[in-house]
Amino acid sequence: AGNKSLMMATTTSTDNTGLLDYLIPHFEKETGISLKWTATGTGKALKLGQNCDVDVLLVHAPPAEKKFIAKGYGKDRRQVMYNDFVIIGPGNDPAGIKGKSISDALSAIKNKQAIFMSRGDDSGTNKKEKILWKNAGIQQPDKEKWYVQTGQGMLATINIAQERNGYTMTDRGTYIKYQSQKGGIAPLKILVEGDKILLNQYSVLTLDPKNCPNAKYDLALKFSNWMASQSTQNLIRDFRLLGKKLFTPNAK
Amino acid sequence: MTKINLTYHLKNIRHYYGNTKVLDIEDLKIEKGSITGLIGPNGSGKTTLLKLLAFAGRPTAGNILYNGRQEFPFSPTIRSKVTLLTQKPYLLKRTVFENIVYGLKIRKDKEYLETRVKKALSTVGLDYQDFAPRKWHELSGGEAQRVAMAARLILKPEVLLLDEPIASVDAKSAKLIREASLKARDTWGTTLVIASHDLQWLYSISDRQLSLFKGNIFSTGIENIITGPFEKINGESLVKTLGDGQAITLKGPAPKVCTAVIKKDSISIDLKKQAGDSGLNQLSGLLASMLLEKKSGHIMATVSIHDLSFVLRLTPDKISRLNLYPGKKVILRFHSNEVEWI
Amino acid sequence: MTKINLTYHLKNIRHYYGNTKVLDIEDLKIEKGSITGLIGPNGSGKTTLLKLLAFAGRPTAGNILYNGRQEFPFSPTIRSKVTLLTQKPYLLKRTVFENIVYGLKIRKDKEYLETRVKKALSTVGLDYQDFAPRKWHELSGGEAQRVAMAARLILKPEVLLLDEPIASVDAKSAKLIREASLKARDTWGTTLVIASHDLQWLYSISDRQLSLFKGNIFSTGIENIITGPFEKINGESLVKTLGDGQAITLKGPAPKVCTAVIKKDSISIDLKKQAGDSGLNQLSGLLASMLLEKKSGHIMATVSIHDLSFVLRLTPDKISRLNLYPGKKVILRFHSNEVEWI
Amino acid sequence: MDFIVAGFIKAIELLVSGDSSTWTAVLATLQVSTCSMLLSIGAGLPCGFVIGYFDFKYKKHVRTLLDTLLALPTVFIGLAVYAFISHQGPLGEMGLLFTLTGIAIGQTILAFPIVTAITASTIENIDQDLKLTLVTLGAGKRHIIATCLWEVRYGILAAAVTAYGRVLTEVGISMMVGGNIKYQTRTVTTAIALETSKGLFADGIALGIVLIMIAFIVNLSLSFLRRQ
Amino acid sequence: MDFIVAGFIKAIELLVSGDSSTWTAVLATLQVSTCSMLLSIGAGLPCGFVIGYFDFKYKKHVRTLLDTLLALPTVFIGLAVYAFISHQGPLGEMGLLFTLTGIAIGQTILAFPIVTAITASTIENIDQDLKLTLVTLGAGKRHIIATCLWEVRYGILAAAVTAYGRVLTEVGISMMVGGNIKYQTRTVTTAIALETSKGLFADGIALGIVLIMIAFIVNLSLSFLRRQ
Ligand SMILES: Nc1ncnc2c1ncn2[C@@H]1O[C@H](COP(=O)(O)OP(=O)(O)OP(=O)(O)O)[C@@H](O)[C@H]1O
Ligand SMILES: Nc1ncnc2c1ncn2[C@@H]1O[C@H](COP(=O)(O)OP(=O)(O)OP(=O)(O)O)[C@@H](O)[C@H]1O
Ligand SMILES: [Mg+2]
Ligand SMILES: [Mg+2]
Repeated sequence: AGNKSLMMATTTSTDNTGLLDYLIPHFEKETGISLKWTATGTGKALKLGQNCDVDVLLVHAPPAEKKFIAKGYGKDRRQVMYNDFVIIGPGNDPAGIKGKSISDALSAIKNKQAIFMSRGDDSGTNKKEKILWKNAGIQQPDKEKWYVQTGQGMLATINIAQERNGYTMTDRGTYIKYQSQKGGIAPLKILVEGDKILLNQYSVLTLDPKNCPNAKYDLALKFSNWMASQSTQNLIRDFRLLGKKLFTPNAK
Repeated sequence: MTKINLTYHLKNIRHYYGNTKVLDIEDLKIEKGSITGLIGPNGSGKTTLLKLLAFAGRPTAGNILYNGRQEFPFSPTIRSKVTLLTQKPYLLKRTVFENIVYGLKIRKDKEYLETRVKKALSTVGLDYQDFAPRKWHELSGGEAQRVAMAARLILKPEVLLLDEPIASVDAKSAKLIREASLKARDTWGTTLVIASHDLQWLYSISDRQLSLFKGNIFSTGIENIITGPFEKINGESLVKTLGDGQAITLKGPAPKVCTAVIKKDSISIDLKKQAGDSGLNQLSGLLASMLLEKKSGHIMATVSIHDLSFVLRLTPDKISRLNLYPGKKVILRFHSNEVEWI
Repeated sequence: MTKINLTYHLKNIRHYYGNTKVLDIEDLKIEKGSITGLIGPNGSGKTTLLKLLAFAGRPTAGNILYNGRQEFPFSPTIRSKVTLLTQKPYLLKRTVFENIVYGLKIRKDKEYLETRVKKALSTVGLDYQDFAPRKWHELSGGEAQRVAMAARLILKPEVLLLDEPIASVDAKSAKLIREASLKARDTWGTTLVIASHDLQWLYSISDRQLSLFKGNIFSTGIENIITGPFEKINGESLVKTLGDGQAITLKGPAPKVCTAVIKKDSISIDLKKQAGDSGLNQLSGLLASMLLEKKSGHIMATVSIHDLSFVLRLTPDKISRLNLYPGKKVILRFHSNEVEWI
Repeated sequence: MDFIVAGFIKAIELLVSGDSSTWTAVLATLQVSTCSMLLSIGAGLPCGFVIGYFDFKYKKHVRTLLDTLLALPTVFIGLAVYAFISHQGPLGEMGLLFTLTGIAIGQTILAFPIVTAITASTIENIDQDLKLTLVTLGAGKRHIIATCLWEVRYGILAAAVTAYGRVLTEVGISMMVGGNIKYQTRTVTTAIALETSKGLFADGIALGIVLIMIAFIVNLSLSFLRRQ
Repeated sequence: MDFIVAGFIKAIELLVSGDSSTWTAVLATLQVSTCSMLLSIGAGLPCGFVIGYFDFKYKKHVRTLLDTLLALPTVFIGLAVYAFISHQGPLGEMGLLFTLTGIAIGQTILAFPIVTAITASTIENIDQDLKLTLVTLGAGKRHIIATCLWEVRYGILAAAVTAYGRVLTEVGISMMVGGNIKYQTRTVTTAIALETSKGLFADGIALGIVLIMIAFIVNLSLSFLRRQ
């Protein structure tokens, strides 16, 4: 094709943190392929892939991704990087979860009926949160008074948690942004972190040409390879948001 | 042969608003180049008839032939040849000039507009310099009426229908409108139908007068209408007693609608009562006005009898003989048989 | 003492639309319980004056005293006591009944509405059963006019201003409206000011007539107005030549506005020309109409001289003597000094 | 394409099955839109009347300003209201954030210029003769307002219906001020936005249809006010 | 509260500094809104005229339907348009997804009922005497449409301005159909949504002010059409 261009659907976190604005110019310079992206919820991103409206996906919801491939929509799932999730809450920590294991923390929140904000939007983050409840042996809350589902993006959910003095689970990147917006003295603090289960894996998916013959499979593969290349992985490692390291490259 | 000169031929026209019949005309012919005056009380159907003649709507039943052919609203013939000055003239939200040329522009006739507008305005007695640039709302009632008239005259229509063209117009302008109407007929052969409550004016312009009453048409011109209720006496006489004690006695079959028409030619005038048979009505009243009917040289006289008005036509001779003048006491005389019931 | 009986006293009223002066009244008094007729050609300022009298607007300059006090638009006195029948009557988008009671409802006067509406409608000759439930648009032009009149009469106002109340109304209704107006004055002491182009009707109802011409008022009633241009002859005579060759000669200072007023009382009528000084105008014309002025028993005669109309007041005596009737050739006579310039 | 068909079926399911999250959203939507419409009509009709009826010096400027306010983005209004009622804002004490009342305030701001502008332009079209007739029949200022508005009732209805459509479909204010909290401040529109972001397009369509049905029922019950 | 003030300052900065992402978004907004307004007026005026002018059997029903369409949620329209122009949709071949043209199509659907409904109710108010006058002056159907619309031009202007406000501020369609692609399909409103979701409220306010300024300039240049 004369104009080598690629359309990508991705999640808001990669866009909002500024990672793409940082990476993509490198990609375009090195390969001569121009890349446009639309940032949406993970669910909608996968849907756009399923409908062949984009050529490549960059998302973070491993179970949904696997299902996507199993259904024959996608191919070549390639893990490229991860960051992690943390539980944040008010400084005075009314449920006393600081330092606890993730399952104990959630139980404490439930027992104290402390306000907990869930995104409730089926995003990668929300899906992870549901797994955590399950792991803690707690039936998925829904209509409970203390369990508030915002149906909004991460930052909006954090802001609501702050207004309501509640807990929430967030990816670290968004928390850093939130912190910086509050001038470093954010009312909500990180209370639980570091558990292995809190890892947040990002992968590149190409679309199965059998489902989407018009999608630019070869260019998508090029992008996938490029993301996994050593130089790109170094770029990702060097990416800083407000002076803090955000993503850990882990391409194999 | 006969049809060729008919502009309109109405056959069995009935028109309803909802369930109310407002027009019922069996047969009406209007000749090319004639001027027809339409007379009738409020609500008698003048406006309705004019709208039908303008093909601005269809009659509920019946046919209207125009130049011998049945025509319909929006037909090109009608659109370019027939125009109606509505009773409540509506001016477009533009200048007077634009209002007057609107019809011409529709006809894609765009030559010498200024000259023609100047002429049209002067025909209705308005000054071009002063009025052409005015906005539609910067006019007095009569001025607006005359602008609307000018907008019709400039079209040189084949048929010009005027619905109370002088209702709010001053005497001088009424004269101008009469002259313009006559000129339209004489120079362009325009057929005119004009509704008006100003009988003197209407008589001075029209060749023939039609009286409308409750949707029925009387082609002999202005007539004297006596509305009920009547009292029935002896099975065949109907009597209306006036407030001053006088009574009118009429003969006829038991009427349901209770409205009597007495033609003006059946009425005679005198100064004193005479002996006569019991069927003769002799009513005393006051001569209220005398108007010249220019064409015939006759005089239309109005006589007030208590709260009724009678109209009759007199010769100058008769007037001289009886030394009549407005204010004089007179006797009207007509026979109880000389009546039509509607 | 004198002021107490004045409903209106207008002082130095000037009214402008933009830069055009349309009203210029130095001093005008209207007495309580009087009926004033307003005459004047289209655009002379009748509607403007009535609007000012109704306090529907303020004059550009000058004061209007109402019952001796200066009043302003929306003052409670005015709102409840003065009402105007507008030239283009507007009906609210409701039933006829609702239209008629609107003013009463505003005044929180809600008793016996049905009876009163029935009465008001019958005063203007409309049947309650038939008309009260009709929607505003289900009326003919004259019926709408009469409904609007009924809506004013039902208010029993202190001042009733009527702007061409019989413009599209039939003869019978015109009579009814006259009677209703007179009754309002007689029973409630209402002061009336009425503008109309129907001089006969206006003379039959009004105590006094005011002529308006280009915003100037002449309190002696209907006058004969001769508009320019005039030709100047010998430095002091002004001559208007008519289309039929006759000429009118007037004396006066070089007039800028070029409009002459000749009072009807300065004009005499005859059958033949007489010898007279050179200042005497003797014009031959046709007697066009004769109307009874009910109150005085005099007769208003209109004489057409080519395209001018002259009005003069005659006694029955004089008519008998000269054997006058409409259509007769007559001579009008007036002196060239008997003129006012405006 | 299929999801549109699926959406129609789902819409019926949602309503028939009495899905509680749908029904609470419907209720929330009705509550806030009714409240904001009442407020904006109450304020907008008199304002629109004054602007349309009277001739004053800066009328044209006021009209331009009003027309500009028709283009207030909902997110902008949402942010502005948020600034006032968030805990740090001047009205923070009132606890209006994340409540239906907060949304209603924002939507009133949204609807007010629409009601006012359309009312004003309808009133401007009023016949001069109507004004004169009312004044000369002795109408006071309140009567003039009431009667004029009643004379142009179809235009006013159009103003209200247009504003209602705007209020019913706005997302920005509900999202920002209400927070889209499930079972509490989630309205039908924020629910649509959520389902769509989840990629559940059929659910989005279904909720959209639910919203349109609300509008339909409201308009149907208003249609008796229409000219026959 | 501070972010509102900060937003005002930032708005000026953005415009003065010639920030390229702002300016491309402004340009995109102007392009799509102009295009959709032209289309919706072109289609809406005649439709509104026909509905308002003529008396036909199901007029009331059509009006109710039209009023209901005023409450079409933008996300719903966005989804529906997406269904057609997505690669798997019937018009997928035309490549309209993620283009300004796609947005314009959606916005036309949004604006059309507004223009039509307000035009219809304005035309309904037309004096019967105007109709009669036009017919009797010999106006054909096209003349009647043109003249009637011109007679009520202030009402039509109100219809257009209201629809314009709606189009200018909508997010749902631009987001769904346009995809908010930076430098390409990002409009001012989707940019506001983005900044707000990033928590950059001041930037959101700033862009909101930019949008209002666009509306102001457009309305100012329309105001010469207004009654003096
Ligand atoms: N709104 C306006 N703007 C400018 N001029 C006006 C306006 N209204 C009336 N005029 C002018 O003012 C003058 C007086 O008008 P007015 O309506 O008072 O006349 P009128 O005596 O009632 O006439 P008519 O017999 O035609 O009703 C006329 O010359 C008219 O052209
Ligand atoms: N839209 C309508 N709906 C119902 N009835 C109507 C309608 N228009 C007129 N009418 C009635 O039809 C009859 C005829 O009306 P039309 O307007 O033809 O009378 P007209 O002779 O012109 O009267 P006018 O001298 O008052 O103008 C009247 O009785 C009137 O009340
Ligand atoms: Mg009529
Ligand atoms: Mg007047």
